[in-house]
Amino acid sequence: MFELLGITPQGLAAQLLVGLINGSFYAILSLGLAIIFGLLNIINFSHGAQYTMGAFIAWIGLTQVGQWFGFPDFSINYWFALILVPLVMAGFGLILERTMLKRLYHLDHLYGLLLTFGLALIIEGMFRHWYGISGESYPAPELLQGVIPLESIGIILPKYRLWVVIASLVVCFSTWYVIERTKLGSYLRAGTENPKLLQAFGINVPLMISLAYAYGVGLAGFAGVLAAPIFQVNPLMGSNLIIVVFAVVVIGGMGSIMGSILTGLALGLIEGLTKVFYPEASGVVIFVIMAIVLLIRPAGLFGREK
Amino acid sequence: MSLKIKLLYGILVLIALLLPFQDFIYLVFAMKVLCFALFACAFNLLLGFTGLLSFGHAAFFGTAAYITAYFCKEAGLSPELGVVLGVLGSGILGFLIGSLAIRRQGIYFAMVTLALSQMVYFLAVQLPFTGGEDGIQGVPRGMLFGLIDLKDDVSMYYFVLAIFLLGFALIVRTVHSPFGQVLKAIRENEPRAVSLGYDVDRFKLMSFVISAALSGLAGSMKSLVFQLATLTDVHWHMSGEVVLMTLLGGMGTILGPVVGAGIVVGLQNYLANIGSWSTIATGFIFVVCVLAFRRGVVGEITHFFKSKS
Amino acid sequence: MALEVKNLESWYGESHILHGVNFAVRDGEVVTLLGRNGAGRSTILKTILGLTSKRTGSVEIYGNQTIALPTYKIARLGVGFCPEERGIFASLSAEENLLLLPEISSGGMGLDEIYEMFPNLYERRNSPGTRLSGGEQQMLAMARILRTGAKLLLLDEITEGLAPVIVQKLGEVVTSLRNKGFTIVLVEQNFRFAAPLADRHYVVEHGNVVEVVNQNELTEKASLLNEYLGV
Amino acid sequence: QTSKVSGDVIKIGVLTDLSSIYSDLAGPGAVIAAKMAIADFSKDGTVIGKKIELLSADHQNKADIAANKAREWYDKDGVDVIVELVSTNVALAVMEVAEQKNKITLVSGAASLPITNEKCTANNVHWTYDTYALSNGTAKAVVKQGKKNWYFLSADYAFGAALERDATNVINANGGKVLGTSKHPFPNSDFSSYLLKAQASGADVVALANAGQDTINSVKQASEFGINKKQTVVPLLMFISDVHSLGLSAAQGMFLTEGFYWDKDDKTRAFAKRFILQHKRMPTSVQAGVYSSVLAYLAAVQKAGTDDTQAVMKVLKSTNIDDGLFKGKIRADGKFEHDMYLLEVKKPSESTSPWDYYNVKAVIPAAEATQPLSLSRCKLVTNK
Amino acid sequence: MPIDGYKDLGLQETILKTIGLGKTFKGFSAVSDVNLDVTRGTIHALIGPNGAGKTTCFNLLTKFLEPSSGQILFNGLDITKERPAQIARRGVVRSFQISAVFPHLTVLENVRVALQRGLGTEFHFWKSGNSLNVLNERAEELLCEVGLADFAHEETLNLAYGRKRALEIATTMAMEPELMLLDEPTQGMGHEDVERVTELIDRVAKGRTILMVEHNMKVVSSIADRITVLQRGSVLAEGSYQEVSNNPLVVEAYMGTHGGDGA
Ligand SMILES: Nc1ncnc2c1ncn2[C@@H]1O[C@H](COP(=O)(O)OP(=O)(O)OP(=O)(O)O)[C@@H](O)[C@H]1O
Ligand SMILES: Nc1ncnc2c1ncn2[C@@H]1O[C@H](COP(=O)(O)OP(=O)(O)OP(=O)(O)O)[C@@H](O)[C@H]1O
Ligand SMILES: CC(C)C[C@H](N)C(=O)O
Ligand SMILES: [Mg+2]
Ligand SMILES: [Mg+2]
Repeated sequence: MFELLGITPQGLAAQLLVGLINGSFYAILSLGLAIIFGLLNIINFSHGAQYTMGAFIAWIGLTQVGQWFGFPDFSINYWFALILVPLVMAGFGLILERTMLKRLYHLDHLYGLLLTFGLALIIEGMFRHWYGISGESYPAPELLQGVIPLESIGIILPKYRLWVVIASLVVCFSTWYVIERTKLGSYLRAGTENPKLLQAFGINVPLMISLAYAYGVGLAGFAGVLAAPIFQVNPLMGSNLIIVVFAVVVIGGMGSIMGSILTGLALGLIEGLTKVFYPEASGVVIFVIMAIVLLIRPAGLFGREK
Repeated sequence: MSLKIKLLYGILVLIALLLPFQDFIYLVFAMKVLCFALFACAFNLLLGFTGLLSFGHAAFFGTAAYITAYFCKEAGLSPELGVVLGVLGSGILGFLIGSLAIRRQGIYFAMVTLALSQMVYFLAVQLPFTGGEDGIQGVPRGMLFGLIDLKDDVSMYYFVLAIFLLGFALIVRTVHSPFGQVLKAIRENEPRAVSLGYDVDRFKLMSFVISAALSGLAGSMKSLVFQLATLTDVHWHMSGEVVLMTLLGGMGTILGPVVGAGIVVGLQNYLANIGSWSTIATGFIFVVCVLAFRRGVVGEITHFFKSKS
Repeated sequence: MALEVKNLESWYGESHILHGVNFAVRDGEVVTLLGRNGAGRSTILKTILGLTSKRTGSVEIYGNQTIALPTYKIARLGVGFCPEERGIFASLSAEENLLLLPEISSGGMGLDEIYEMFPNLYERRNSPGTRLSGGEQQMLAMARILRTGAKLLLLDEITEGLAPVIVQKLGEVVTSLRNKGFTIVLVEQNFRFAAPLADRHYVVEHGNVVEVVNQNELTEKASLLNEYLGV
Repeated sequence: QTSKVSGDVIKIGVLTDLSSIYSDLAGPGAVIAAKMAIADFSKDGTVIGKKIELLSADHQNKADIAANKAREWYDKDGVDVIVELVSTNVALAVMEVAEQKNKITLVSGAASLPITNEKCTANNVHWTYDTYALSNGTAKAVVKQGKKNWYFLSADYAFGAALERDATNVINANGGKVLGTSKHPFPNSDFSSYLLKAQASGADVVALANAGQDTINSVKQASEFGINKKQTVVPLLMFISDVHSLGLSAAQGMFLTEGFYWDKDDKTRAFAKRFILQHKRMPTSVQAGVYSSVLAYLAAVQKAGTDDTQAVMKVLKSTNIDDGLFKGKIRADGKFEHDMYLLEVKKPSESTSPWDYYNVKAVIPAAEATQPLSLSRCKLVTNK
Repeated sequence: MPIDGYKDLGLQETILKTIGLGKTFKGFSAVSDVNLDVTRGTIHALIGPNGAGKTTCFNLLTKFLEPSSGQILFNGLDITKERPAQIARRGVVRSFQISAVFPHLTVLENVRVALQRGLGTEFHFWKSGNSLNVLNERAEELLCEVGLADFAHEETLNLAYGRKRALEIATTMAMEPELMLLDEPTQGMGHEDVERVTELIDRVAKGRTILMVEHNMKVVSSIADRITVLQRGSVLAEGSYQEVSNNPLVVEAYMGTHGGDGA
């Protein structure tokens, strides 16, 4: 059989598909980060923790809420959680923004990063304290359990993973459309640069900023729910991911919406291939790419040069 | 330097000198604080006085730690030579990373340094001589200049203290030197400095290399004090920690990083036993600091006295 | 009354800049604020829009008390602002900058009309905003508020860095705006430019209005102005 | 010349991972186990008339923090023995310090064979299990079932390598073959690429040479990709806490090797019942090992009549241990040689009560579960 | 072909010469085929409508931008390939359209930063800062010249705008430039300041050459010896103020009917 570097074409196709799945998580998380960075000038270090929180809330909804209120049979199912959790997270984001982040806008990026870093520690610590480190498992919804056996071409694809790719692509691209192709988008970009002035032109910038943060956090929550059935729901699931997602945002170009989506997907693929051909390096490949990109294109692949 | 400040420094040095004559503070703890204080000061030279936020300083700290540990253990080198090699190594690494990174600014500079230091981390995991996850353990402290046995914590302490004071003095001197003056000008208005004929990149690079080498000095000392070098030393958490120390103490202040290092190391030590609560507590401290004490401890104190007078 | 300012005080952080400013502009009038560098003229405009960190006193715009309103609501009362550093957005193209501002009320100029007025802008419309030359940015800053339909214009040093021909053109623009019934507060360094345009001149010094000069008093008070402004 | 008991008190330090990735399998539960051991040893908390004190600290799984704490404990707080020490790198670092300071370490959580092999020290006992035992339990049993072709997913660090190496030896020795290995970064959350490779390799067995969260995620994703249908997934190291969070439906049918299972006999059940009252979770083998090691240490102090390191070590190494949880003796290289159990995870339908997770498939006799001294590279053994 | 200028150095009439200088930004040509000839010892003004390419020209001359075409000769020497800092060290020093000072240094320190290069200790990080005090005298002299002597120890941040411009000129002079490039030095200044700065420029021009961009015709007419008018990136006219201001093309494109009495 025809083989390339010890791997069959079918195998390669499967690997690319799997890479794409990871890429969708990168895309959806880095999209949230990019929106927040773009508008608030804050590097939202707690993004990972908020993703974790999304997964945990979904799990709590499914298995715990009923008991809390004395109706052991009551539970919030996956589909419901997929809508509810992002909303809850957005509300949480709104509170954070109104009470804390708001005070940091006039300062260096650094402070936002430190504050959200602190928040991440608190959130992570709480879940660790309540639910331990090993985490909890969350079953995929009935509808999406099982695999799509494409054995003729040697690929077995879990239905759920396919759903993840579709769901996140839809969310990513509709977000992109709203931001880049509508008036709202130019407000967002202008607001990034000079929020005070934009206000003087009659735009409710504080509200816009709050909503943007809430939306970003909501996206993290959404990604959390999507991830819950794949990965163990555990307090560290986000912090392991977040550094990589930062790199994605930087490679894509900080604040560039399309950049973060495409780079997220592409890096998922590249990382997947690295895992096949040189697995030891899969942890570092993204950083190598980041260094190269920044040296060649300082503003990132899709970033605007200042 | 005003008289008052000289007096303050005098008292601090005196306290440091007398430290071994008590039982309350554990000497190894004090040495750890000194190592990290030096590290934070070196970092602050870059952040506070050159305006460059590096998110990859662990690379220098860790590289020197590994080099010193390796040569002292495997080649049986004396501690002073081990330290010199460590500093040299991190200085060269600083030159390499710096030459790439200083071409970028702001948040991108931070990210390039992070990326490059992740590669150093990767190398540390993969190269055989670092001992992977186990690190290099059981590094002998050896005989300083072939004379003083550093196995004894007290002599080791004085060695660390001397190195710290040397490094600290060098940093203070650098900040106020002609070189430091140009750095300050660059930080304030880079294009203007260029138009005055200063080759800005060379200044930034130089400052980067000095900072890297001194961070390396701190790392080398640390590996002797604890007699081990591990992945923790090159991990990005370490880079984050030094940012925290500097910020908490007050960036751009001379003494701030020292205080910050003291607080952070102390917290780590005393919060260590409460498990997940310690994470929560650290997070809480971050949040409170950023919201309420932004100038850092030393910065707030100076500000208080300034606004009173 | 389009704008009435009473006892206006204002701060940037700790520093107290305005100390009780009073003046009023009727509908359709053009007034200038004159003064030395640092007198506080720009600060008056910013304070009217609530852009300083703290303010007290009274500002009425078309009869609405605005002292406690957030900036964006003030703007929506029909205020157009052209700031002194021009405030062009770098991440938007020239045309996006132009189209950015929401229309506050009907009666704004159309895009064609604007490009006709400033042909430079048409030529550079797809460049990133801050890549325009200094003067082009100035034109853009002025042009974009004409689109919004705002009737009260606060203009801060609009002739700064412009070639004499363009300055002349701006003079014509202001005159025509005035004829269309706009109300304009002009902060100017360039007295020759401002003198023939305005109904009234207010002289600002150390955060206070220290003198009012009407159009018809210009000649008799020339020496006074000279003393204040060195004109 | 000096008092028989240093500092007039017996101090036991539990140095463990209280907050990081291994805090569920060791962590706070290990501290509770140590407390129980002290309470069980003497009602008034004394041994040879001296008070017993317990300290605990979090090493966050980092060798430097652990070494630092150990140094401080031995130097400043007068700690006599440090127990638990999950993670090989931590254990090795602390053993090094202990050797310098002439104090004792009793390792329970760390797994790698080198602890009593090339890196052995005279003042250390490796209590609960090691990679040799794991391989000789699970790997041997599976090869003997006729599943000869293996593919490894190994965590890319010392422990993963050690486990892979030991298991490979066993596989080769029993006529099996290793077809390939994927080294994954540690920690890692997505295993799908590696699993696909394992699937493509056509091996009978996909062996997991990793631990904790990594194992859980690999097992979970293996079942998601349907790998467990055609191939056998074998976690070389898995604790009951892992099975608990994985859930039986994903874990059912897997083989694993443990040094302790709470539901083995009346004595273990009695211990477990008391433990769960305090900790809300069943003891893991590591936690049980901590209990056993503290108990044995106190007994040795009593017997020696002093806390002098050499004297205590001598007693420890010359006394048979049988506390109801573990039974065996400590060898010259510091390995506590005892039986291990080959367990099979129950199907959800077989499980009748909470934490009823395993069928005991076989008892692996101590001799088989421990590397023979003749192969040892420990300096204490080879020098003789 | 680079011209070998060493031969008649010192006698050289022309201090700065550009040959066919051009710059395009993504197809838009901001400056094209500009041939400038700046005579030693003169004040040469560069004027032109907005967007004509004046600032871009400055950026090219000081290499803040890379020319797309053409050559720059300074004292007959081809400096087209040199780096910005190098050019500054040759004696071509610029000021900025937007005021450029070091805000958190004192006024004296601002000037000292420029003088410091002369000591050659700029990389000496081990030397005491006090070693710079030898420069204070010269710095104070320079401040005196621009009328800032009383503000020497003020933090620059607190200076009024006009004074910042004066400081900038003092700093530029500290470089002992042969050629000073000033970009709209009077922009945004009150009348008194404009007059003071105009006078100042006239004064410091002694023994130097100045190339300036300026929209204020009063300033240009009173001090400029020679004027080049740019339009759409190319030279429209050149000559004395009289010649230029009577050129109908210039009047139409730039001066307007009021002539140059902008301020
Ligand atoms: N953002 C700010 N923070 C603190 N002080 C400020 C700020 N902006 C202006 N000032 C100070 O307020 C005073 C008035 O400034 P303002 O800009 O209103 O002056 P102006 O009359 O417009 O003069 P100019 O001709 O310089 O624009 C000045 O002393 C100035 O230093
Ligand atoms: N970096 C750039 N990218 C794209 N276009 C540019 C850039 N810099 C300048 N331009 C364009 O080049 C032309 C010349 O600009 P320049 O700044 O040199 O004008 P100027 O003569 O200084 O005008 P002003 O008097 O208004 O300051 C302008 O049309 C401007 O839009
Ligand atoms: C499974 C873990 C408790 C073992 C640990 N990873 C070690 O290195 O020994
Ligand atoms: Mg102003
Ligand atoms: Mg210009």
